Amino acid sequence: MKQGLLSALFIARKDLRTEFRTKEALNASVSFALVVLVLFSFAFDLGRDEFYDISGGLLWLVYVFAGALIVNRSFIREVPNDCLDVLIASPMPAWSLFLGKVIASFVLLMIVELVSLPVYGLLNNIHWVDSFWPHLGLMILATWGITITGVAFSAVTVNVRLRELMLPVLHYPMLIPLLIGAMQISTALLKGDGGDLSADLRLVVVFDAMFSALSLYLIEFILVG
Amino acid sequence: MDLNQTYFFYGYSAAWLIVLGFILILIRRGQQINSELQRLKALVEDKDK
Amino acid sequence: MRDKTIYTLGISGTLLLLYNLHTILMVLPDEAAQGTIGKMLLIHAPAAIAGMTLYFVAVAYSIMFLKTKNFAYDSAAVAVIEVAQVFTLINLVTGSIWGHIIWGIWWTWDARLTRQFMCFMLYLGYLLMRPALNEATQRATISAFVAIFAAADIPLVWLAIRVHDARTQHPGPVLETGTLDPAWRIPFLISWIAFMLIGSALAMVRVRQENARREIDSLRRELHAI
Amino acid sequence: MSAIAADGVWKYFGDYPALRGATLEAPPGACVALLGRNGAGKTTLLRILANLSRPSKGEVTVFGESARDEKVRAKIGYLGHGIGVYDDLSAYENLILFGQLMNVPDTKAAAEAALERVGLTRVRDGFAREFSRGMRQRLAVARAFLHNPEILLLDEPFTSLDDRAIAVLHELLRDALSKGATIVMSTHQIREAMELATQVALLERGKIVHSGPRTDEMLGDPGWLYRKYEEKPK
Repeated sequence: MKQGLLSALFIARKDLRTEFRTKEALNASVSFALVVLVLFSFAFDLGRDEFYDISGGLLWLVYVFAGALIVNRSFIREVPNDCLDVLIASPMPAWSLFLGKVIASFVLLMIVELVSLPVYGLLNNIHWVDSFWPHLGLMILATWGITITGVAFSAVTVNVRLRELMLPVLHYPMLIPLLIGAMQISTALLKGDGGDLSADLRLVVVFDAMFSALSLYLIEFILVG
Repeated sequence: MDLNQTYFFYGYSAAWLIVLGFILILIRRGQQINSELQRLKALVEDKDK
Repeated sequence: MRDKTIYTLGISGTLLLLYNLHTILMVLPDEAAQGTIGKMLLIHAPAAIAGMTLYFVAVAYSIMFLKTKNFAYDSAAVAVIEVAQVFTLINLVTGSIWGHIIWGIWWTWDARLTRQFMCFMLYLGYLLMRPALNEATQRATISAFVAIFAAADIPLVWLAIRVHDARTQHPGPVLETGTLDPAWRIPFLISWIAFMLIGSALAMVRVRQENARREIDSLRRELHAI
Repeated sequence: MSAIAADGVWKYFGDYPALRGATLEAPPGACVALLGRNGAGKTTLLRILANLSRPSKGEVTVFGESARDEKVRAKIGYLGHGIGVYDDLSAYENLILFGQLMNVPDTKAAAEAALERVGLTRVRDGFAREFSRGMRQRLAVARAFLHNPEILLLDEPFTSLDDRAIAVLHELLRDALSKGATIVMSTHQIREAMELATQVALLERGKIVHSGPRTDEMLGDPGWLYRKYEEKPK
């Protein structure tokens, strides 16, 4: 168990190091998020108060689109030179390889989110500073859900033809409960009206717990044919 | 017939048509699969010799 | 033998459906509040229930495949999911037509409409992904994985929508609330049984095709090996 | 006890049996050359031995223990078709990573030693993507030998190597054999393999049809075994 967690950290560090060297996924994802943000301001010509009503929804749309670019790379990184074979043949269990990849994608997506949040606030005149800390908590929870399911599907689609197209087709419908919860909480936080968010929060947490358990348990079947 | 009944009729026909459409898809796919199977079987037999 | 079973199931299902159509059209009076269109219920709701039943049958097959690696379960799972998609589509289309008359709109983001639509989308991904995988064992394993994920997601979709179902226009589920007119119960049940019979026949045809497809994959490998 | 053994291994891809009850035993210190035509199942068998794929039926044991055991995998070195190193990591970083994953006690020393052995010490901080084809292959060889595996599984090791890499690999293999390691390798380069091999196994249509010590006949005439089995119809 301890060795497995350690191996997961090695994998995560390797993924992050190669990503920071090439910045392939990161650059694409950040610039994509920024383009979407600019497009939103054209698509929704709303007053300030009206914009607040949909602010959480738009924010999570940006995040989930950016996330697709990040998780897509996760297992594809191992395809050149057949590196995946070497990782699977090593003594670490399949779940720790998977967990390492999830951690790396999680960190990358969090970076993209933290970069786009101030830009989002700036462009749309949204106050995000006051609610930053609870919002960060929500981002951590929901981003975990996005990455763990996303990386699981990345593992699934790594051998599929047209994998770049297949991944969102499988991933987005699955994310809907998580996104509904996260969007509601975000909107409430940005607007600054508390209300009872426990049901939404529970939804996000249950999603995280359930899919973390399922994917860590089932990933062995996928990786070792 | 008023609109209410017309749409009732549409609804029931839609249900039947969807099932029928699926059956047609099944038949067409079945034919494709069969011809592919025959083609490959012939190829394998030829190559075996 | 298999042929006979398929025909028996299919024909008896169709006959039941025709008999039921007769009851619905000739015997049952119009619904008091909604008129004739209210009878849409007798095809709309059974289709939804049949679809849901089959989705959960499919996840059982998928789990069985992962446990046993027996391809019979994989074929059964994909067959059942495809048929379930057909029923969910019937449910969505009849619901939409019904809604056009009663609510005046084709579609509304009502709780249960959204749920059915989401189920449809979840399994559409499953069906789209399958042909993109060349190797049968991999295809079956990955499909089982996706099917289990999708099934695990359904209760969450349910929950998510329940949290925010302020806009629902749908009447409560007729079976749970017991508001179904006793005279309607039998035709309702018959519809469901007929759907399940026709569904089983179609699924059996689909299972055969899936088996044939695996044989094709196997022949391709053999050709490659010779 | 065999160092690595496959006992009645079947592997289905869908309905197609790529392996049909293959049984292979490699005693400790042996070098088994796994021969067979394309599509006979060599790669499939090696992947199963390396735990990259699960047998549908049958079992693989390593020193009597089930190969599914994670500790057992640390004893195995695998060199497949791909080189299995990351282009965006330096040679040294690559080896450190694999050393950590393989639970090598002193990763740094092991990485340095491995670089030394394949003659890449001077370019240890160069990225794998900047290397020439031959250097990349030597790095792959260093990676496979990094943890001094007791069992080496090599899938067509000589096929894509350049001359220098072949020489390096030969030397490493001989060295490993002298230290008592066990080697199973599939190959088309029969002449090269025969020099090292102590045992020869012929895989045909998913079955081991011949398995035994390498004889001098084979060394002199590499096609001998194939001809012997082509003559009698199965």
